[in-house]
Amino acid sequence: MVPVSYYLLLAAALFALAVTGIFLNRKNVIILLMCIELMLLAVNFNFIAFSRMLDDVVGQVFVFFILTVAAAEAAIGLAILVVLFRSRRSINVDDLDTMKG
Amino acid sequence: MENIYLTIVLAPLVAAVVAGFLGRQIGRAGAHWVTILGVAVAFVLSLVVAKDVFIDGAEVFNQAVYIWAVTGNLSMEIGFLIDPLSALMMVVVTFVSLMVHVYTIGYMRDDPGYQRFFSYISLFTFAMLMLVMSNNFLQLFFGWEAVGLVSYLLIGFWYRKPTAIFANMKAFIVNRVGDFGFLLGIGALLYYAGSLDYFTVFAQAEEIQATTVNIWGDAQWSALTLACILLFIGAMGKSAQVPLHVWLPDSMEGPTPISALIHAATMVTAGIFMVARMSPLFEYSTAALSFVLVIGATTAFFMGLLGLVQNDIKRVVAYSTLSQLGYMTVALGVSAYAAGMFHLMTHAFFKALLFLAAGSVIIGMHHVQDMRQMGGLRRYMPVTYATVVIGTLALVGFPGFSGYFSKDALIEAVHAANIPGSTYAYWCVLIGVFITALYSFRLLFMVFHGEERFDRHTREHLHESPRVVTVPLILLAIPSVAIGWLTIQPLLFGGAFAESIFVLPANDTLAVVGEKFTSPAGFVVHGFATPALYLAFAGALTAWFLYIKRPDIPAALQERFHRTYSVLEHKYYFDAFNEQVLARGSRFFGGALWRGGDQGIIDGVLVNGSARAVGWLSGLVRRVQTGYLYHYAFTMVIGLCLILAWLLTRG
Amino acid sequence: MEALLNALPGWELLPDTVQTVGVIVAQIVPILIALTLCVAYLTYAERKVIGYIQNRIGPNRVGYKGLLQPFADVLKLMLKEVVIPTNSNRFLFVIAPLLAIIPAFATWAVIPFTENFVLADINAGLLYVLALTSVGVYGVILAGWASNSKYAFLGAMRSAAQIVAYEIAMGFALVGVLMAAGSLNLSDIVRAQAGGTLMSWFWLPLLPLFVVYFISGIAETNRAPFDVAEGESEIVAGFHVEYSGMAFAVFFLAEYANMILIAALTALFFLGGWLSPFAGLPVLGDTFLAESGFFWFALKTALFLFCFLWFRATFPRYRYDQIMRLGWKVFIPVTIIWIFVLGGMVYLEIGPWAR
Amino acid sequence: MIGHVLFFALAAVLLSAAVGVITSRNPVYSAMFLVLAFFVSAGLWLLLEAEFLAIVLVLVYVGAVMVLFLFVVMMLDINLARLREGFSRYAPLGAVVSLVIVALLANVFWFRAQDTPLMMTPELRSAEVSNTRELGSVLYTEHVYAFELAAVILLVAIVAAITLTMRRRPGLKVQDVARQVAVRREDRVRLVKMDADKE
Repeated sequence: MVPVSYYLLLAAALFALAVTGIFLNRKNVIILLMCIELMLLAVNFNFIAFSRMLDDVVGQVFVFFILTVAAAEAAIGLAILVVLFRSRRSINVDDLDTMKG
Repeated sequence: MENIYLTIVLAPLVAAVVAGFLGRQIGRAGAHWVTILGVAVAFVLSLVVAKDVFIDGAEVFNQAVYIWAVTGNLSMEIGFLIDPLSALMMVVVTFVSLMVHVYTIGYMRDDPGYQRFFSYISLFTFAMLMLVMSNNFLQLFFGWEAVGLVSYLLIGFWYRKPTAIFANMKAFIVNRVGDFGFLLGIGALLYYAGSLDYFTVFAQAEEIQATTVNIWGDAQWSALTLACILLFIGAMGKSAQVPLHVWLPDSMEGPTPISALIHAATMVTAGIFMVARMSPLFEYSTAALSFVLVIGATTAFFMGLLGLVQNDIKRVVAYSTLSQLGYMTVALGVSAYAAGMFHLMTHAFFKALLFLAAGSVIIGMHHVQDMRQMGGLRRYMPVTYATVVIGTLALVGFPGFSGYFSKDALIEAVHAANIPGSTYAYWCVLIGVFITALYSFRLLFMVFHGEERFDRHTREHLHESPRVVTVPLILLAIPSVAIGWLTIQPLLFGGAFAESIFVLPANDTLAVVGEKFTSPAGFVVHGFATPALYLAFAGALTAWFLYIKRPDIPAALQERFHRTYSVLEHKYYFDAFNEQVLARGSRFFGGALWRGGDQGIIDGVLVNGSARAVGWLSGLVRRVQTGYLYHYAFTMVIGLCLILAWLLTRG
Repeated sequence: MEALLNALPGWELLPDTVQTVGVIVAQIVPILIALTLCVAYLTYAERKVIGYIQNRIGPNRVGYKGLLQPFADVLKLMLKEVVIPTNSNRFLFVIAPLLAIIPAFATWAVIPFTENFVLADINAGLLYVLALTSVGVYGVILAGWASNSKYAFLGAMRSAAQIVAYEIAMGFALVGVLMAAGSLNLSDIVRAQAGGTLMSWFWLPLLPLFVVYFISGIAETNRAPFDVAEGESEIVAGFHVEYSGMAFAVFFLAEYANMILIAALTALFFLGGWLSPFAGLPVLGDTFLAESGFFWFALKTALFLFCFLWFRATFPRYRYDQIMRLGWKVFIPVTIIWIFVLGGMVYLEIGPWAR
Repeated sequence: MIGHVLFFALAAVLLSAAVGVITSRNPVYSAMFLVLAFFVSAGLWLLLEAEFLAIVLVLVYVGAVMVLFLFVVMMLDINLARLREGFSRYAPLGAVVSLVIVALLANVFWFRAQDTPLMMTPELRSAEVSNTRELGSVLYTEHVYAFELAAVILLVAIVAAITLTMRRRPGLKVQDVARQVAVRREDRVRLVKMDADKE
């Protein structure tokens, strides 16, 4: 088996990649959502790794809740996206600037 | 038994809710039936409980039925303490309430707020029962405030009448002053005893007595004295003791049944009941007892004097109530709690009787309340007249009537007492007897005897009140006559109150009285050897002389002593003082705070100023808001990096 | 199987890891082969059964009573050209059939054929089944999208929506099963039904779930009468309209493997898997009829497979919106209600699990 | 040994899949890479002996969430070229930021962790231990309120998603099954009695 630290490093790299993804695909809302999913995945890695290290199942319970909330978030996010697309024919972030003060 | 207790409390509540919220649906008859049924259930069950407690000698029930909240070691509960004291109160409250319910059917017949009225009085019964059955301070306070609320609602029952609104505001505000003291007292006890439960607190009375507290300067106060005086300030508000009595006469703006139920028989006696309930605390504090004694004696004497100059029939009875409450308080002050409770009970019956009879007169006179426009009514309203006579005799203490026993025992107890202030109190209550007789018979003579001073139109419509009015009068007249004879022995000397009233042997004035007591009849005979009886006769004779024999004398006296009369007329200027000094002072203070504090600092500087500052600042920050989602995301991520870096390089 | 391998010369000389892998492979291969054969003969059975129902004979030319017909079909499909449309997404177009068949086969890893024979006896077997069946939808979606054809795409969307919808009902039905069995392990679920005759199986106390599960299974495999996704009259042949030859054969294989899977799972969850319905009947003594075993599992699976064919021959096709209505507005509420009822039954200990 | 090989293989696939997600030209590919990433993560979680969560990850994410993503991606007619604008302009900034994050976290998880429990290898547990049972026994006792809250959140999400995307097109002909079923003969056929005309 592998030390816990390896998993944490892997999660850190995954998180950093997701952040980079936000920088790269800053105009595409769908990919932004996917990057958020990736970040949550990285976070979940940490929880599970620590749960394993401390031999405490509560970390996994937390992952369970994160999965739940992330699923809800994805559903609503995509619903908003669809509504947005219907009204603007675009999912480009640049077009979503009517809040600008 | 727990279910019975719950039913006693909840039946009036349910009735109140039904009558209040479904009043329109169930109609007028429905409203009075449901509330009368609720209160009747409570009354019958109270009788069951009383039988259980007094005759079968059941164990004291002290139990929480519901735990409302627990914080730390403090448990806030709803619980019942059923002992002789509360059982007695329950019977009195539910009986008078039942009578008033029935009476109200007649009195309020044409009122548009019929259902609302029934809902209120039922709610009052619930609140009062919660108060007397409570086993902890929190519930006591709840009942205390709830009866105050209902009292407020009922004084202002005719809310289109400006005087009624003024009166209920006054009652509410004056009671707030008392309640503030009461709450502080509860807080003090909670602080020192760490519990809200009666018995837990009582058990620590001596320890609290030993604790001292520094309030002002170097004087060391016993914590118990402090707490007791604060509690008693609450009682002063609710039981209308000087100087917080000012609301009670004005509360007569409410419908008469309310004056009978709340402002004579039950709610105003809550303070007396409370002090009796707290007897294990008060007993350890002679200072507090003296305070109680002096306040009570002052109230008993000076408020009685005011009754002499009133012309409104209800106000005379109201001042009489004040005076009698003073008597009860005096009894508490000399540790004759049982006598106080005894007088409370007898007073509840005969004063409710007098009020309801006054109401009956008012119905007959078509809502004329001025006694100067009455006279000779006994021919038109024989039943009312008879009951008023009984009530008056009971009130002045005619030998054998209920008031005689309670008042005489009380005066004897004061006579036997020797705590500071007892001499003053003795003279007050003794002369008070004379004054009581004077104003009581003045009322009797002015209303029912002498020449008829009303117009023809009134006379044509003048007749005896309907059955629903007279039956409660008769039913109340019976205990007014007999209850003293029947219960004096067990209540005062037979130890019926058992453990629920605690008296230190050194203070036990009733025991001194009891040494001479053989039987009720013996007590009556003994009464002829005391000055009180003769003073009462003298009062009655004086009244007869002034208002029947020589009706011109009172006017002459008024002319002669116009200065004294003016003082009495203006109720010792209490109202004027409150109005001019307290009310105006607080208005000025409030105005200053409003202009300076509210408008100047809070509105001007804090609210508008901060808004302006924010406006100015956001003018700058606006440039940062691009509206592009990813800019915010970038900022967040970069900020995250910075925080991480700071956290990691810091240590 | 392990004994067979041990008999091989020089087997002990190999490293442990290789030996373990060898044993596993030696177990997987026969299952796969058997499954493929089953699929082949399921097609034959389908044609025969429907033939007889429609008063025909069905295939009867190749081999004795047409028994070699499946092999002829396979041969034909293998020899046909695989056409890849020009504007299609080549990579996804190719892997889509694989994505369809892999879950269909992989699920068999946790299916207990008998008391002792199961490839991977994992604790969360039921979850595994759910997870893999839900992955199957990717093959459909990607095939439709990668074809770059309107018919294919429409068919893919329809069938994907349908699969996802009915998966929820199936999932809820399985929640009922696991509540009843108190375990996620498939073998344990079957064992929880043991102990009596067929009345102790879950089909009776979970009757609504049983019905919902099986019908949802039919809908999820896109079989008649829920086969609008490939409705010939509307959208030609659905998501695999552009596929031909071996690529089409793989989709075909996946569909039939899924049918067998659903039938087998229904048998496991509701009809007691390998358990004999006559267990404990004194009349039968210890003949094979009273014994639990693979025989019973196969029989039950075959029963459900027959139902698949029977339904196809009997029912007219549902309209698409009615299918969705049935899934979302009937089955899901029914399962949820029955789960509540089941909760009450478990709490009050009514039912076979009370033992 | 075999654990190391598995870990590094899976980790490599996971990171490549993540790179695929963020660099793919076509969102469908991104989604597929994300699916791959989830699958591999599930494998890694199995290595961490979190079997339940691994399977749930596949069930929920691969089976449901990503299907939803694919649906949306495929159904929306997106102008891909415009969305790719400025892709390379921000790449250096993104690379720098992510490198900083990795460096900082590596500092903690690696260089400072050398002698801490972080470097310890957790022991394998026996096959008897059921991760699902373990999780369930905590979830339904200690965290039952949070669990129910999560359920409520999901319910709200369902309702919200449906309300957001639901649209009634005007003039759409909808069939009302209940009314169809409830129809009676009198609603459709009217018998009219007429006197025969005399010619």
